Amino acid sequence: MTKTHVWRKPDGMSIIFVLLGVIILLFIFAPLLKTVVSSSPGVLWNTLLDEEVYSSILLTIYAAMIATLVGLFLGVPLAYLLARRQFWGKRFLEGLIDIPIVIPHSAAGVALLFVFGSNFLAGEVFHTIGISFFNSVAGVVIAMIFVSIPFLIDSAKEGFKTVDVRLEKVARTLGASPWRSFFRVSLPLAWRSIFSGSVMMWARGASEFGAVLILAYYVPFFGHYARVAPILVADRFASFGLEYAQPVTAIVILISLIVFISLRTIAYRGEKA
Amino acid sequence: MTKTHVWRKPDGMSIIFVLLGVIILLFIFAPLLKTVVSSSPGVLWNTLLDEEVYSSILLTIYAAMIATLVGLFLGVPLAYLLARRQFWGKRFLEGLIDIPIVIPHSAAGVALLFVFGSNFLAGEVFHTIGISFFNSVAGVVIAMIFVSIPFLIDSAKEGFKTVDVRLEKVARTLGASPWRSFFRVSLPLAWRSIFSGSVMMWARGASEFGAVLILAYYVPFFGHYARVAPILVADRFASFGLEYAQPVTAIVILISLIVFISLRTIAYRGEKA
Amino acid sequence: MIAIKNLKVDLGDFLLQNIDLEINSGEYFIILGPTGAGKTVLLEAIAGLYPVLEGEVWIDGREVTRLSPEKRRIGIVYQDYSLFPHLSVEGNIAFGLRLRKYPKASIKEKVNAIAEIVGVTHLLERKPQTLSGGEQQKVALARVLVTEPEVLLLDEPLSALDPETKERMQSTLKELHRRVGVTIIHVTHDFEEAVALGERVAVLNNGCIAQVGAPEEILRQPSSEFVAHFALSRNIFTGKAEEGEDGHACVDVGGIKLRAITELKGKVRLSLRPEDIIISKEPLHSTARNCFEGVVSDIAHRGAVVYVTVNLPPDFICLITRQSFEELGLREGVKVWITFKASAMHVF
Amino acid sequence: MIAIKNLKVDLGDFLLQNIDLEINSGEYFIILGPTGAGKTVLLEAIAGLYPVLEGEVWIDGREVTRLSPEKRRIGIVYQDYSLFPHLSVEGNIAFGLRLRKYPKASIKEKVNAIAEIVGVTHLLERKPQTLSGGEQQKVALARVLVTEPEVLLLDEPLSALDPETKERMQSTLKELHRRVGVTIIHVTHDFEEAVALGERVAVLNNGCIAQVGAPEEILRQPSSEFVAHFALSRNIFTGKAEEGEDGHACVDVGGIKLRAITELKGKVRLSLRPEDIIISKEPLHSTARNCFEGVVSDIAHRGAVVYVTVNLPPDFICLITRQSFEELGLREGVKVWITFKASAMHVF
Repeated sequence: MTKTHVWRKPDGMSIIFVLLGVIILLFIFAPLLKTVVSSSPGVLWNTLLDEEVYSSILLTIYAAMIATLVGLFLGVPLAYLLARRQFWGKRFLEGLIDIPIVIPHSAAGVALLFVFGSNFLAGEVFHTIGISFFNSVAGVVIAMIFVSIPFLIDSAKEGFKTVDVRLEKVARTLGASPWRSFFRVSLPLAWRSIFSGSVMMWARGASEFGAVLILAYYVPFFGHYARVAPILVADRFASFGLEYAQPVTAIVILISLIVFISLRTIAYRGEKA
Repeated sequence: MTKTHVWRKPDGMSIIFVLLGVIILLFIFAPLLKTVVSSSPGVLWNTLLDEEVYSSILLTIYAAMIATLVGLFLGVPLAYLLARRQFWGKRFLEGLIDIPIVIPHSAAGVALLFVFGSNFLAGEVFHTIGISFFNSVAGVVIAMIFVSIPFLIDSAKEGFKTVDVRLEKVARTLGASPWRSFFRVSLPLAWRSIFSGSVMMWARGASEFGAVLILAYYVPFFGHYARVAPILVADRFASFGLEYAQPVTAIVILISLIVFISLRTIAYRGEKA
Repeated sequence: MIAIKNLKVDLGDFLLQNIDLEINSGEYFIILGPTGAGKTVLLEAIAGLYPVLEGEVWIDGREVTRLSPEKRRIGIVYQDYSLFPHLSVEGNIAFGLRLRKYPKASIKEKVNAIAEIVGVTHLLERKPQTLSGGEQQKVALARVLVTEPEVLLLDEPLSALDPETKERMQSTLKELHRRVGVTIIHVTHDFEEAVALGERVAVLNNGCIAQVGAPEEILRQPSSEFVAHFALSRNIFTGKAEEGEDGHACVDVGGIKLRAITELKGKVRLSLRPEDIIISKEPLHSTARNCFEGVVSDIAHRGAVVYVTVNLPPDFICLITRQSFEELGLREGVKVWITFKASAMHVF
Repeated sequence: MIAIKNLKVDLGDFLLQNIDLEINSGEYFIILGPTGAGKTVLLEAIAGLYPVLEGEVWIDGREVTRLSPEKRRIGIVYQDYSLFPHLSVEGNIAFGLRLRKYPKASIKEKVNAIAEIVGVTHLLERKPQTLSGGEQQKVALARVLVTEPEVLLLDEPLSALDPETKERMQSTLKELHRRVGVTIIHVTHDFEEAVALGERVAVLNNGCIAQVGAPEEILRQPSSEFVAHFALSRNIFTGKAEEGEDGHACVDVGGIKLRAITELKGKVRLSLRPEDIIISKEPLHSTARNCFEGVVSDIAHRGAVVYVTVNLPPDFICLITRQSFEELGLREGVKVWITFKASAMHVF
């Protein structure tokens, strides 16, 4: 049986709201779609085989992954503390964590260089153990962490908040140390939020342009020199114009979409809507 | 009376989690702080008086504001629909709205140019009414909207979700049309989330570098030519190096922080933590 | 008159269907059913707030099935009252009038008048969050009554209140209905509430209407096991209350006069729980003020207890233990005395 | 033995303070108090889950105030049971054993043994979300009992259950306590529950302990108005139950034998609501199985009703209307008969 609702004239507000919604969705997707379909698959494939392109994509994926792993290690504990502890100035601190999202990325790059550049404090410390951040993969990673870690912290925090603190308390009385209670109860129950935060962090890191441009424009990567994909796109556009930049833009957008959508699907698989 | 808890040795996990949290906070704030305090107030003041700097900052603030207003007009209705209506593929659509966050910004710029460039469809339509997007303030605005509107939509959606739908239903039976019910009940009750989403959108728009770089690098603005602040920072760094880029970076970071923190404070004023 | 014809509504898990109801103007109508039977959705469908699949809704001879809710002149009060948290009590009550763009003075006057009637005049400046449940309830009633709806829908209006407030609000509702004369459709899962307030009751089960009728009809002639389950455990009588001796009330229920505790006069109903009645072979002289002779007319065994119906007339249903039952040697036709305390009766 | 010495805990709005308690090993101890009196926080402070400001907690002669919760051997069951949603019932019960790294076979054996005792053997493969409230309760008990705690803390364990399940779980708790012999501290706001289960009761009000003692003590000698408010409305007796005539039970409560409906034998307690007692000048012959002569020993007026204490001995508190009271001409020292149905008594 098909359900047929008794017909009622849709009210004016619904119609206008849907129209405005369609405009915004078109505004977001028309450019992406147009860019992706403007090249034939053959051209896209040849572009992908261009060594400069594929090493750039590999560098981006790799560096964003390292950034996300570091983010998990450093950010999840902070997220847990923010979800569980009450302390003076917490609301302010939570606001501060969003700041990397709103600092101009080029300014963030300059600021990072001020600390991690080889003739500055943190930079020198790392330099003695052989890590340099200027024009190196480590620099790409640092820039990515900076701009993307708020997404992971916020999402993990919300995840931990949904875990009833009594479950942890019960685990403690059953004999679990704080570590055990964290790894056996809190973490498994918050994993979905942590994972989806990681996906956001990874994707946001991979999309970073400004901070990476300043800190690590051109970096040695597995015997070659490479640029992250967002820089490659901008360079091709600056050097050769729109037409020539189009195929590599299409590839970068496609890969972003495919990875992001499939990871999100995994994150929400089996969850009731 | 001061409250003194019976002393218990803090457990190892808390100590380590706090340490990791401090590392991440240091990582975020040390660069910003160092950049800001490295110049004397006098140098900062002189930098601010540099015409190139202040017109750049005005352009950034102005364009981000226009972008946010457009975002409110187009995005809030969509947020309302997403909060209230159930439809097939809604979860997928909600995921799609986050895509501008994860698309490399330079690629987003290229993609936008593919639609809004003067020899492309939308660009031509607007061209006939005298609006051009390539190297114009309109282009800056378009780029900012693209990368920042997800923040407003997500926040407004969460805000509308917290408004009990029965309040709207009651308003309807009391004689309110859908419009009246929206403006008299839903909007006032969700305003805090919408406002704080607007702050995020404004700040994120003002921080945009990659997409603006591609679309509107240098634009006519009140009789002069100007670049948005993130581009100015990157240009000074590229042309003159770290030392010379530092004061303008400090100014841009300071202004971002001041505006962001004060608007956030307004948004949460009077709310119980 | 409200007519609901063959209404069908999608509840997600199941369908509300074959709903046919006629509710008279000015009637206090109860829709009774267990939680999750779709009672709230039925109300919302009547108000135009929930889409219907099939069927029609008529109010006073005009079909409103396709009319938007703001044009139906149907008010609704939800279980949680749904006061606007951003408005004061005064702002809540005036909401509907301001929408209609009444002059300011007239709004003020109407708001004060209705506030007086429901008794919230002293609360007008307060915010809804600072009110107790009973007060919120009254404000919600004032807010909808001030717009003079033709029909008032009440969605479990008493279930969130503590027992004492509940009783007071029952009287308030009854009083309001008398004074304002609006048609009321009141949804509840509480049989006692249905009996106390309803002129007619529709029993809703599993998305269908199981029975419609006066409370006594539902009680004495349940059309199904399901309805009987709601009704079996209660003695309910209609009678005429008057001043008795010693200042206590006396209720004539057709043949016998019951001593009861009540301030009410005239036509009343009263209920009596079966377990509050003592059966004996001889009359008892005690603090229990009611003692009557009757004939056992029906016996129903229920495990360790027995339901004995004693006809005076009317029928009284009594609950006794199996041991007492056997000791008394009860069977149909036997003469017995029944005794119950005046305070055991609920008069309304 | 658990000793709590001068405990002080910060509840945010107010302080829990001057808490001094001694609870014997193997005792079933009740902490009784209204909602929001800080009962849960007190339990958490005992378990080491909530920071204390001052004072000491001792278990069996060792001070544990500074000990972390996992080292205290104190189990807790929360009101909502707090089962781990990502583990099966079996995984929940085995949680504590797996932490202790017991061999697999031994874990399996212990889990099965405790599942048998609480009666959840058939549920081991299920996920907690699919269980009813009563089942979740049992699993929560099994999960904590399998770790053999010295003390078991129960936080309003019955308040989320429907009345029927509640009664069954009361028996289960009593039975478990008898079999396992663990010390239990059970928090509740329900006086009847406290009386039904507790060997001793501490009444908590406003962050302080108002009274500690056996349930009858709390009842007969309330130390304050507040405690009396909890206790006044109940008749509670301790007695010895034995087989009576005709197969029904007979409970000797020191002097008089009450006819009751119960399967229990030996030492029992029973409660009787004051409003279930009829007072008369002459003995009544009726289905009510209990009728005794006594002397009015106390009269307390409460508006339209009167509490009359009748001493047989023991004292029975009866609730009658003011009209009945006046009609009977009651005053202290007058001889009266009291009558109540066997089924009106609750034996436990």
